[in-house]
Amino acid sequence: MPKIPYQQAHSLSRIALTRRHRADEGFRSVGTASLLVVIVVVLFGAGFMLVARSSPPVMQPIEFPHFRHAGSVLEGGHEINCLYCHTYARRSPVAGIPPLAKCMGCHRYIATDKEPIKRLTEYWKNGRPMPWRKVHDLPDFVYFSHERHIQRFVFQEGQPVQQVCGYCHGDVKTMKVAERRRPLTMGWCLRCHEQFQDTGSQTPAPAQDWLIEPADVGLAGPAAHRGVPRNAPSDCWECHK
Amino acid sequence: MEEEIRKDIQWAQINRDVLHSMASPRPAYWALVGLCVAVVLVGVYAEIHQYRFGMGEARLNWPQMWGLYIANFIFWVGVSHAGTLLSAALFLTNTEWRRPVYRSAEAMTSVALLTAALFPVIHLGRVWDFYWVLPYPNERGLWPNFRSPLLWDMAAIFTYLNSSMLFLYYGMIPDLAIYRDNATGWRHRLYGWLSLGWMGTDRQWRNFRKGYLLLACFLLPLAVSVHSIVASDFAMSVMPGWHVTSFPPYFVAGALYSGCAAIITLFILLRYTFRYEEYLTLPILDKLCKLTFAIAMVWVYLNLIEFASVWYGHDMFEKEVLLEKAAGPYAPAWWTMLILGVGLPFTLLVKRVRRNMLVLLGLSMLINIIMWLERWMIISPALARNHEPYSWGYHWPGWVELSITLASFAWFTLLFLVFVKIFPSLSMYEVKEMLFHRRHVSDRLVREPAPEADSATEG
Amino acid sequence: MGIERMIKQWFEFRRSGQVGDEYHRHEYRWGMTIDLDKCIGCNACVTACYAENNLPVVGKERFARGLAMHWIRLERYWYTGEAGEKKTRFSERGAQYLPMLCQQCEHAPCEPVCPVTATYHTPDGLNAQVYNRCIGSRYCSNNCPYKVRYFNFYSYYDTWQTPLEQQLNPDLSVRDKGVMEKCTFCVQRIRAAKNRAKNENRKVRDGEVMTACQQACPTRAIVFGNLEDPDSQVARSWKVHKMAFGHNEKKEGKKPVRGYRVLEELNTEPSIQYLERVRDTDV
Amino acid sequence: MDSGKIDRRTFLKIMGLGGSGLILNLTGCGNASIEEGKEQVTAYVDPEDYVIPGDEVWYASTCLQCPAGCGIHARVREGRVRKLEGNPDSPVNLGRLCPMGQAGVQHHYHPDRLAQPLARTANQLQPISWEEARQRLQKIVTTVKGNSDRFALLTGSVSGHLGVLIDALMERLATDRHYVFELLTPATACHVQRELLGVPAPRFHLDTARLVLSFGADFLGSWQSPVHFAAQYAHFRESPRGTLIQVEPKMTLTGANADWWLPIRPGTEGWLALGLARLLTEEPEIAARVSATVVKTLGEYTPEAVSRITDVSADDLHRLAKALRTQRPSLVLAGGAAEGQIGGSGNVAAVVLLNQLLGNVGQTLDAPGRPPLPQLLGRPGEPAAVHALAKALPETDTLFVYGANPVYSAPDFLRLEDGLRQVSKVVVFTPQLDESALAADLVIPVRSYLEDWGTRVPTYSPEAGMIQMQQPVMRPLYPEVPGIGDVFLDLLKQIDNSYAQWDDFYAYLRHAVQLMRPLANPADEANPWGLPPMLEPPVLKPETTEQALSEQELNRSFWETVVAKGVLRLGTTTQTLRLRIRPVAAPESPAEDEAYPFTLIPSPRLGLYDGRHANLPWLQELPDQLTTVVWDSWAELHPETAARLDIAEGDVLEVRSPEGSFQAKAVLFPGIHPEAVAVPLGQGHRVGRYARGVGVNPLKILSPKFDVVTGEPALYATRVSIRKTGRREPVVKLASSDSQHNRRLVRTLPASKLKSNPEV
Repeated sequence: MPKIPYQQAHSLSRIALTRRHRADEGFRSVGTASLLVVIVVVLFGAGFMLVARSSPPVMQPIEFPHFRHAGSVLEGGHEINCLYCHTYARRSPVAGIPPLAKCMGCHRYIATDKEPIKRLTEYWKNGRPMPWRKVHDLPDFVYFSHERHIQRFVFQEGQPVQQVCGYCHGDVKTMKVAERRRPLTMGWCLRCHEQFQDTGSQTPAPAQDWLIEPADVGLAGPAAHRGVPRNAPSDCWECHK
Repeated sequence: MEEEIRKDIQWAQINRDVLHSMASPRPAYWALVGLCVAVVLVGVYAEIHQYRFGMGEARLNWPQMWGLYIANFIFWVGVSHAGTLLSAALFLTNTEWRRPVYRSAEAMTSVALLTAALFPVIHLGRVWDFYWVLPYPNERGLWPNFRSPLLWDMAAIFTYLNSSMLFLYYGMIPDLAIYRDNATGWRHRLYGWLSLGWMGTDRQWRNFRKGYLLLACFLLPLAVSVHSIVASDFAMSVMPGWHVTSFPPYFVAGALYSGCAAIITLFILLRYTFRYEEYLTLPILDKLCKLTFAIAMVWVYLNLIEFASVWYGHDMFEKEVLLEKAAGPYAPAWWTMLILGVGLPFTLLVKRVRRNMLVLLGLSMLINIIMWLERWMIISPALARNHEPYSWGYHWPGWVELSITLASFAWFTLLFLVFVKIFPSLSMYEVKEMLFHRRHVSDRLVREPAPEADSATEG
Repeated sequence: MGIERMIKQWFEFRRSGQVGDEYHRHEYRWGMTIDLDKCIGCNACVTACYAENNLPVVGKERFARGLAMHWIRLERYWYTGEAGEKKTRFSERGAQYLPMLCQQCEHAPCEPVCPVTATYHTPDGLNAQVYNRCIGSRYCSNNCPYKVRYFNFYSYYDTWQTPLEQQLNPDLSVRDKGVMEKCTFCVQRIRAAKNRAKNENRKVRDGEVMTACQQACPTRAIVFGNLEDPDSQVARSWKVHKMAFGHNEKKEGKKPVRGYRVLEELNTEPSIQYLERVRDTDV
Repeated sequence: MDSGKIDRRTFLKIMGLGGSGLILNLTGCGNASIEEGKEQVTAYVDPEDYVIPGDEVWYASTCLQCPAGCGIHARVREGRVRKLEGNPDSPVNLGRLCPMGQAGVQHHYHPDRLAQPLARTANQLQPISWEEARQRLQKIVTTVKGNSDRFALLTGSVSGHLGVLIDALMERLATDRHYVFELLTPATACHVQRELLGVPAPRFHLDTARLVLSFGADFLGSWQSPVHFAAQYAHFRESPRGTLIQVEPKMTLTGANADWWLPIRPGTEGWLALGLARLLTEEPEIAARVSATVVKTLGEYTPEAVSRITDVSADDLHRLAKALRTQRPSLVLAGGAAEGQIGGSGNVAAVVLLNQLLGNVGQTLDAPGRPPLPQLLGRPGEPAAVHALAKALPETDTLFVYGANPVYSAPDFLRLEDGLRQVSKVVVFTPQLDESALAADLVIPVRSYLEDWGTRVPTYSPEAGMIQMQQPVMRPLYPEVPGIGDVFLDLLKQIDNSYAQWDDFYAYLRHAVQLMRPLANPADEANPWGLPPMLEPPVLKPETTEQALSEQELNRSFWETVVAKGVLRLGTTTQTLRLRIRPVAAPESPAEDEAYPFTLIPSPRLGLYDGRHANLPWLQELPDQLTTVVWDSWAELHPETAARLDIAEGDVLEVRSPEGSFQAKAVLFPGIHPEAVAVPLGQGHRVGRYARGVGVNPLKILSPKFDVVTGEPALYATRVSIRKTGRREPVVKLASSDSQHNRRLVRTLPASKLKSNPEV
C-alpha cells in the first residue's frame, strides 16, 4: 500500500500530480479497480489530513492580534520577539500565556482607548487571569517540551526565534487570532526528529516545506549549524510517559 | 468387510437427499437457532459489561493475566484442525471414505476459526485498539512487533481462516451449481453467482481438480504451522510450564484429537438430522473412531514426553509447575483431563462402542470437554506457580468469562446451523465420485488380483 | 519512511552481538544497586512510588483479588527450612526483605512478546512501557519472571476523590483501564535531568537524578545512576562487587562478593544488582 | 510587622491560580482527547519570577505526621503540592522520609477535610457559618476568662512558637491544665533517664556502636525518630559492620532486621538486663564502673533464675553476655514493650545500668547539649495525659482539643466519652473529623500542616538548638480555614491586648524568628554520611551582600534564608551527663492468670502509627512490614500456640480482656512469644471514609495497669484470652508465600565471611 503523501495534502490534485512518489508509477501499471481503491484511500486520507491540519476557529476572550505585535513594522506591526511574551517557553515544557502584568506593562499606556484593551484592564483591576483557550493542544499522553526545542534551536544553534517557533506554530506574525496550522501529529513530529539524527543538511528536509522564508523574518539565509549534536531522540519514552 | 457406501445409490437420489437438507427449516431448527442467539446475546452482554468496567470483571488477576479466553482460543483453533486433516490430508492420501464427511468437517474448520478469532480480541484490555496488531501503514510510522508470537498468531489465524474458507468454497462450487440448477427465483440467481458459472465442462473439471490439489497442498502445512504458532505463544515464553520444546507437536496432536472428536459429534448429528444414513455410514464412523484413537495415542505419547522432559530436565521451576498441576487446587481438573483424555480413546478399541451412536455421541462430546480442560490446564496452573513466590495466586472464572465461553459454543453452533441450511453439508459430487470409484475402480482392484501379482505367482 | 525504517530495525534486531550491544554505545545506561543489608523493609519506597507515579489505591476487596498496583513491592520471607536454612522455632535471624521492582532487564522477556511494541528497550537501557500504545494483551506480564508488571483491570482515575486528585504528578499519565504499567525508574525525572543537561551542553551528573524510591529510602539502601559513567556511585558499586552485564554465576562458577542479580540464571540480564543481606550468625 | 504582610499576601497570591489544565492526564482511552479551543490555558495575573507553569518549585518545611519532626522539601507544580521529599539540610532525617511523611500530601488533600465549622445542635454536628463560629468561640473565651480553673486544654506534642503561645495562654489564664497527649512517646524512659542520667532524652549514637542490644525499642519503626535512627542504622551496617540484637516479645520492624532476634516473656526485660549485668560484673574491671552496693544487689539474678522468669535459656544469656563483652563500643536501648509495663521504669533503669557497666555512657550515649531557648523545646507529651484528663473531667467546664484524638485513644475503662458529655463546652480544632470531634460541641477546622506557618523542635533532637521551620507550601485549600497558630494568637488577643501588635501568627513568627538572629549558628553544611546532592536547591535566596544591608534588610534576609533552608540552628552550650546509678531492683514479673493466659501487645506500626493515619488510603494499602496484611486488623499468634488451640490463619478470634473484647482474624507469625498475642494499633475508627469500619482498636480493651514509678499506663501489660468464634475469613495480604521455595531471591551471607572482604 502506498504511503499517503499527506504532507502536501492541500488538495487532491496536488497529491495526484505533484508528488514524486512511487505511488504515481503504480497508478499506471495496476488495473482500474486498484486505482479506484487508491483514490478512495487518498481521498479519505487527504480529507482527514485537511481536517487535522488546522484548528477550528478558537473563540478567545479578546481577539488578540498577533500580526500587530509580532508582525513587520512595514505592515503596522511591532516586531516583538516571541519570547518576550511567551517567556516560559525557554525554561519550561509549557510555553504558557504571558501573565496579565506583562500585558499591562505596555497597555497601561498604549491603546488604552481600544475596546479590547479596556476589557484587558478590567481583568487586571479585578485581579483575575484572562481565560485564554488552548489553540495548540496535544493528547494528554504527549509530553512535549518547549524548553528543549527553544534552547536547542534558538540559544545553542542561533536560529531566528520566529523561524524556530514557526516550525510548529506556522507564521504566527501574519495571524489575527492564533490558529493551528500544522497537524501536530506523531508522524509529523517524527519526520523532523529523524532528520536530526545524523549530520545531514542544515535544515530538516520536511521542515523546508513549512519553513518561513528567511526573508520574511529579515534575515539572510538559514543560520549556521553550530556544532550542536544532532541527536534528536526517536525514543517513545521521550514524549509518552 | 462392510461397505463404506452402498453401491447402488442413484445419483439423482444423492442430489435429492442433499438438497433436501437445504429445504425450509423445521420449527426445531428455529428453536435451536433461537436458543443459540439467546446464549450469544448473553455473551455479548458479558462482553459489553467487561468493556465498560474493565478486564477485572473477568476475574483475571496478577499473576493470572490469561484465563479462559486464551484457553477457548486454543480450543477452537484446535477444533478447526481436524477439518483440514479430513479435507486436505486424507485427500492427498487418496482416502476414499473421507468424501462424505469432509464437507461438514471443512465447514467446522471455518466456523471454529471464526469463533477462535473472536477470542484474542475479546481478551484484549483495549479491544477498541485491536487493529494495532495489523501491520498497516499509518501516519505515525509505527509497526507491530514482528518478534511477538501474538503477531504470528494473528497472521497465522488470518491466513488459515482465509485459506480454509477459500478451500471450503472452492470445493463447493460444483455442488452450488447443482443447487442452482434445481432452484428457482432469487435462489437461482444467488447460487448462480456463487457457483461462478460452473458448467461442468471438461476444462472446468480439469482446472478445478488442479486448483483443489494445489489448495490442499498449501493448506496441509499451513494447518500444522498454525497450531505450532499458537503453541509458540507458550513455548516462546520463559515461564515454567510453558517453555516446553515439544509444545508445537503437542498442540497439533491435541488439536487433531479434539477436532476428530468434534467431527464424530457432527457426523452423528448430521446423520440423524438430515437422514444421511446412506452416506454417513457406520463403517466410515468406525474409521473415524480408529483415526481418533491413533491421534489420541500421539497426544498421549507427547504428554509422556513432556513429563519426561520435566523430570530429566531437572529444572526446579518446571517440576514445581508439574507438581502444582498434580497437587494444587487445579488438580481435580488436571487429573480428570489426564485420566479421561488417556483412558477414553481406549474404549474406541471396542467395536461395540464404535458402532453405538449414542455412546459415541457422548464420548466425543466428553473428549471435547476434556480437551477444553487441557487447554485451561496449560494456562492457569503454570501462571499460578511462576518464578516469583510472592505473586502466586489462582484464577477461577466468573460469570463474565463463563458466559462468553458458553456463548462461543452457541456462536459456533449458530454459524454451523446457518451453514448447513445455505450450503450442501455433504459433497454431492464427491460422493458420486466415490460411488463411481466403488463401482468401476476399487471393486475391480479388490476382486481381481493385480496383473503384476499374477505374473509374480506365475514366475 | 515507515517501511525503510521497519526494515532497518528488523536488521538491527537480527544483528548478533554482545550483551547490551543491541544499541550503539549510548552515553547513559541506568542501573541500580540495592543493598539488602541496609534495607529495613520500612516501605518508604513503596509510598514514595505511589506519590510520584500516580499509583491508584485499589481497596481491600481488589487487593484480595490480586489487583494491587504497586510498582515496587516489599517481599518479606521467613526462614522456612529450605535450601539448607535452619528452621527454628522463632524467626531468629529476622525477616528477609526484598524490594522487588522492574529489573529493567537488558534481555527483557517482556519486550519481544508485545504484539504492538508498547514495551521496548530504550537506548539508555530502560525497559519502556508506552501506555498509549498498549492494547492490553498482557503477554508481557505473563512472561515476566519477576512479576512486576501490573495491569489496569479497572479504571482507577476516579479513585482519587476530590481533592486528592490535585496531588497527581503532572509529569506522567494517569493510566486508564486496559493498559499494562510498571516501574519506569522514574523516567520523568530522568528525562527532565537529561533535558537540563542537554540545555547546558553537559552530561547528567551522578546524583542529579534520583528515583523516588531512592530519594525516600531512610537507609540509602538504593543507589541509582549511570552505569556508563565509571565514576558514578552505582558503577563503582557494580565494579566492587564484580558485577557486569553478561555475568553468569553458573557459567563462571565463582560468585562476586555480595553482588547478585535475582533469577540471573534465566539470562534476563537485570539492571539491578542486589547486595546480599549479611547476618552475624556468631552471636 | 515591616514588609512581611505584603510578602505573605503576594506569596499566597502567586500560588495556584492555575485553575485548570495540567492536572489530570488520562491515558488509555485510545482517543487523543484533544480539546483545542475548549480547554483553558494556565494563566496568571502577576506571579513571582520563580512561578513558571510546567516547572516545579521546591519549598522547605517540616513534617508533622509524627512527633519526630523531619524536614521536608515539597515539590509544587502549578501552585499545588505534589510530592514530599526529605530535606537534606535537616539533621533529623538528612533528606530521607518515611511512608507516613510521604503520605502527608494525602493528609493535605484529604476529601474529608473540613471547610466549615460545625456546631452541635439537637445532638448532631451541623455546619455553621464562620461568623457564628467566631462568636461562639468568643463567648466561650469570655466564660473561660472568668473561670479559668475549670478550663482544660488537650493537645498533641507541641513545641516551637506554637508551644510558646500556648504556654503564654495558660499563663495568662493562670492555669496549668494543659494536657499533652502522645501515645507513643517514651515518657517512662524520659522520667528514668532524667533521674539516672540527668537528661530526659540522651542522644544515641548507633552509628559508632559495634553492638546494639535493644530491649523492645523499635527505633526503625515507631520509636522516637525512626528516619533519623534508620540513617544511623545504615551507617552502623557499613564496615566495620555492627551487630544488632533485639529482645522483645513480638518482632517489630527493628527486630526483623536484627542479626539475632530473641523472644522474651512479656514484661521481664529488666530481669534479663540484670541477669546480663550480673554476668558482666563477674569481670572486675566492669564491676568497677558502678558502686559495690550496686554489684551486690545483682547477686540474686543468677542465669537460672533469670532464665526461668524470662523464658530465655541460660545458654542464650551467656551468648548475650559474651557478645556484649567482646563487641565494643555497644549501646543498649529500652523502649516499646520493655517500657510499657508495670515494671517499665525498672526495665529502663536496668538498661541504663547495663550501659554504664559497658562503658557506653558518654560514648554511644551522651547529653544533647543545652539549647539557648529552652522554652521552644515544648512538651513531648505522655500517654498518661489522657488518663489525667479523664480524671479531671468532672472539674472541667471547657475543654479545647488540638492535635489529639483522646476518644479514640482512651481505653474503655476511662469512660472518657461519658466524661466528655459532662463537660459543657468541648471545642475541637482539627483539619478533619475524628472520634473526638464527634463528641465536641464546636468543631473548628484548622489548616493542614502543609498550608500553615510554624516552628518545631523535634521530640528527639539530634542536635540541640535546632529548630525546624514550617511554611505553607501552597495556598490553603479552603481559604477561610485558619491556621492553628492564628487560632491561639486570636485567643490570646482576647485575653491579653499586648498580642494585638501582631496581625497574625505569621507576623508573630517572623518577628520571633528574626529576634533569634543573634543566636543563630552560622549554618554548617556538615553532611555526615556522604549523601549525594539533592535535586534542586530551594529557590529563595538573599539577594544583596551583607555589608550594605540595614538592620531591617538583614532581618529579612535572615528570615528568608531560614525559611528557604527549613532549619534554624542556634548556638548551644555543651552538657554532660550527671550519673546517679542506684541499685536497681528487678521489676515484678507479670502475674500469671489462668483466665487470661496471653499478654496483649498493641503493636504500633510504621504507617498507621497510633491510629492518626488510618484515614490515608496509601497507608491503609501499605502492607504491614511483617505480616503484609492490608486494610485490616489481625491477631498475631505463634504457630505453636495456634497449633495448640487448633487455630488456622484466617480464623476469627475473640480477644477478651477483663475490660472488653473484640474480634480479629488470626495470623500465624513466627516472631512472637508463645504467651503473647499482638494486635496492631491504628484501626477501628468510627469516622473517616477510608478508616471507618476497618479493623479493631486494641487500645479499647486495655486494663488499668500503670507503671509503678511514673504512673504511665502500661500499654503492654493487659492479659487477654482468645477464643475461636468458628468463622473463618480470608486474610488480605500481599505475601502469597512466606518461603522463597529455594529460589535464592534474598541471599544471606554470614558476617564472618564478610570480614575477610573488608572492601565490601
